[in-house]
Amino acid sequence: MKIIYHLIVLLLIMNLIWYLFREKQFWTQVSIAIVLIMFFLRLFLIK
Amino acid sequence: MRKNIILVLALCFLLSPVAFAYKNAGENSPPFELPNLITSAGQSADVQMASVLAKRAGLNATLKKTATAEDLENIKTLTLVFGASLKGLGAAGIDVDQEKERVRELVSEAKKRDIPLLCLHLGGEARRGQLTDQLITEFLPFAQMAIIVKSGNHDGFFSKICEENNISLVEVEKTVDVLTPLKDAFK
Amino acid sequence: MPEYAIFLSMVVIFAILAMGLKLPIGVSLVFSALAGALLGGEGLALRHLVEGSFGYFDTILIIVTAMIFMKVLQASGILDTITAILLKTFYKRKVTLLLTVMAIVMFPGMITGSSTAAVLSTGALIAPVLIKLGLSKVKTAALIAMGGILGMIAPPVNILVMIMGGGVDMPYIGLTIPLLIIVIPLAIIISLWLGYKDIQILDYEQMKSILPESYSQEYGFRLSLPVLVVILLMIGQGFTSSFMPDIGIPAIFLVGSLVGIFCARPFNFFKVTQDAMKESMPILCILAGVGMFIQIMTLTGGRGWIVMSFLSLPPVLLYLGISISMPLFGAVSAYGSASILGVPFILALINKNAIITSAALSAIAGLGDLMPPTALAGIFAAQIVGEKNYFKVLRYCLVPALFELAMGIGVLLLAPVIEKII
Amino acid sequence: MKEKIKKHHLIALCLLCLTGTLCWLTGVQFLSMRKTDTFYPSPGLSAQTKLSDYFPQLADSPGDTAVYCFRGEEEGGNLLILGGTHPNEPAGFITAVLLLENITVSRGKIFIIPQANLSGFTHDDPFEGNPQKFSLETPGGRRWFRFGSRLTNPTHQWPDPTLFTNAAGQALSGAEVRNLNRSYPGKEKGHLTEQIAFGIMELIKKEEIDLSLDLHEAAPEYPVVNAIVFHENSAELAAIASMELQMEDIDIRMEASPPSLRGLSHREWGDHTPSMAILLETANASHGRLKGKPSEALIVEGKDPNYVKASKLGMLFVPYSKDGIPIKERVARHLAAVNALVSGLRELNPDQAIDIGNFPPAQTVNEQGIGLYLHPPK
Repeated sequence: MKIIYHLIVLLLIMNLIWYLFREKQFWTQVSIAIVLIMFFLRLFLIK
Repeated sequence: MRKNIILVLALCFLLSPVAFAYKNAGENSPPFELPNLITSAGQSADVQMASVLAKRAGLNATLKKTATAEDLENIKTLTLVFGASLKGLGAAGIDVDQEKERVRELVSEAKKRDIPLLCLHLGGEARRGQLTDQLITEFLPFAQMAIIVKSGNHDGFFSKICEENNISLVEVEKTVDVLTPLKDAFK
Repeated sequence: MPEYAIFLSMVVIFAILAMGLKLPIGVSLVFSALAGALLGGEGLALRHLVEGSFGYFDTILIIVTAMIFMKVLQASGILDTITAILLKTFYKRKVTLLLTVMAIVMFPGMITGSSTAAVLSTGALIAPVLIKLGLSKVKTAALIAMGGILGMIAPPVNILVMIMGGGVDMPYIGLTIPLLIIVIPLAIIISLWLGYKDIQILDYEQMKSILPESYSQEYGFRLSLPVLVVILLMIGQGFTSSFMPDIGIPAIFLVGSLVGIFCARPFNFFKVTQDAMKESMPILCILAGVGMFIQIMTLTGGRGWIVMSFLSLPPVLLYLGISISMPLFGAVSAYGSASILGVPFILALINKNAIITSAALSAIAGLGDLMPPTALAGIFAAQIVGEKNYFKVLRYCLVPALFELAMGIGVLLLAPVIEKII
Repeated sequence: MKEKIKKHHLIALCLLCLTGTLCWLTGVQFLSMRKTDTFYPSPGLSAQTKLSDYFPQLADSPGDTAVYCFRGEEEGGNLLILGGTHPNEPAGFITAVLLLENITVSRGKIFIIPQANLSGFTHDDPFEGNPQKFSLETPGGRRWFRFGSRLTNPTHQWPDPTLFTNAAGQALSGAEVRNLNRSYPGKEKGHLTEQIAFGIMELIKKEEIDLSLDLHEAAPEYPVVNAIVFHENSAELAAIASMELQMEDIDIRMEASPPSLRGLSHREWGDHTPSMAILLETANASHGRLKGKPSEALIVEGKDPNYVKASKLGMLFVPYSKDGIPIKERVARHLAAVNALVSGLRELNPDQAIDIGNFPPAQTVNEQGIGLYLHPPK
């Protein structure tokens, strides 16, 4: 089950990064970056 | 009304030697005989303590938290340990009303069979409260003797009932101190 | 600096950033949390900030995946088809329609204990129906938001009660009837209150003219598969636990979304996930920000100050305290409110039946999902009807919310009577 | 070919780098909690094993915790002491450490698991703002201990179900799936936490434990605090012990384990094994919802003005003054209770007597501090 959630997080991270680069509004980009921190830490099973 | 007064007087008359007996425990024989059935009124864990105390006092006692009239077969003393605990009631799978009804039947059966009643309250002030007080008010008047932890009587609740019904009341500091008066109360 | 001063500064800084400088709410929360940490003498407290945001990580996963599912339903034409079917069935029966709609919205909430899951799944399904029948967008959204909240409270799964029960050692047993006593009247009153006046009864021709395109001819039964799969998996949770762990709500929504790819009008899955990201980003960042805010609030002693302030109200004001603080604290999510305030309040009301008390408190805490800035139920309901300003939705939720509050307090006060009846 | 990099791409790149840096900075701190605590078992230790010796599936998992075994020469009773079921309840954990670093056993057997939920020691609960560790002064220097979470680390057990129905059939909110003391009797093929519970049940069965103790702490506003929670099979023992404690002027509440609340140690150990089952609770302010600023001092000294206020309002179930309830007092309580239970076991059943040497005296710990009985750090 853990592997499935790993994949879900990976899928969402790819989406988030893609979105981060497409987005033109600065503060929205900041929002994405804030959310990304959590996804990275969970992807590497740190937190 | 007159009937009541006569009843109370009769009760006082009947009980006075008992009370007297304890006060002069050294000289007269103690009021209670073995075997002893210990049960709870309110299902708090205090009944367990009473059982341990009885065991340490070397008394032949049976512990049955939810004893009924049938358990009084061959029993010479009924010990009622006051203390209501919702958790305990829950654990026994009964509600307050069922518990009251059970004790009511038990006490009246004991009276029928002339089995004397000894009441204990071991939890002190922490083990008072509405439910426990209801049980005490209803059943303590039938007792011959009550042994209680002092802090439970901080408002004179026990003293008042015991005085009115001429019950001998023994107060101790801590639960463990119940041991001596308990031992002395039995033949 | 005393703890309340730090807390108040955090609130003021948040207000300046969000309202004065018009920063996104999530970002404002992050910065006010950071300021709180500095003012409290904790330095940058990066560890605490990130740790706090993780308090909502599971919720964030649910929201993103639910949003993807909703977008899949839209893109594949399933949403239109279901709207068409519902319209054909209900166009001339007002009361039945409203009650059925309420039940449909509540259903996912009932089995997941989450208002978000309800609003974003079946809420999205029925919104177009109500709008086509003449209910305004904002009222539709209000109805869905309230349905989501009632679903969250309704049995069989009420996570709020479980959280409170966990704090006082009360098993989750015997709650069905108390919860139904609370929820059923509310569901009837609220759906009729919001919809009865505005919903039009149509004749067949009128109905025909507003009917969206249905794909049921083309794809038939297959169309219903994504929704069916999600509902079945939600109901089936726990059944599998004897041989494999549960898959959890996020995976359920993703499975439903993947099934959707093969069941109806073709669409670009990556575009759908990007849309979902875009629409959910504000709330994701808000949740991360709220998590940071609470953690710093706790770290600097503000949380303890708030809890103590409400608990030290004189007994006469206790019920007022409950009515105000529990929904208000829900601004950080209804679950947080149940845990932080619900447990102490149950203990304060310990001489009453804990089952009835917790059921009533859960109804009050549930309202927290209408409280800005998170306002999960309000925000998502606004989003599915396409309303930009969710405060307009909240305005229509006010009276229903007061009904619910009154119900909760009423049940608390009447707990001894209700106990006798059940 | 040469295309100008767009501004928002540049910003995105910068933000991505910043995100990476923040992940690294906080990640280092989060990972610092994976460093294990060092204990110094007393010379009386007979063997140090692991929970996986009783349930091999746990081997190499983050739940495989150390079991310290003290075997006496003479046959006697078998005792299990569990600390760290909830790693944010340090008195239970420290009591277990104190025992394993001091005692010798001449009769009977004692098994000590100081960190029952080892995974819970590797992270902190969000929203609680707790420190990651706390320290106790010993004559030879300061010793640090981890202060973890009530629940298993989500990176070790992921995801939580919506609803957790434990092996005993109790429905609980999803996060409780990571609560060791809701997971008994455990499940061979369940989540990690259920497997740990299963492993502990296996130990109790295989080692024929007569008495199992689970050491906890609770918030002062929680009704079951300063309490001895007993399974009905150990009611008499609990009564004996509580009277003994009363003689030492330690007030302790007797609480029967409710049969309807399933999945807890004091219920399932007693129901599923012949062992007597008891759980002990002390009052820890850093655990409560009313707590003020969380800090290392709050954990160790237990002073909190919010609780003084709450006590005046009659909201607490223990006496609480401005002096607080320090960890040395809480540990002393646990020590006294363990001692009373062991002597009660002897009274009830002389065959199950356990003779313990060098038992840290509760009164001395309370008066002079825990450090006196802790091995100094190396």
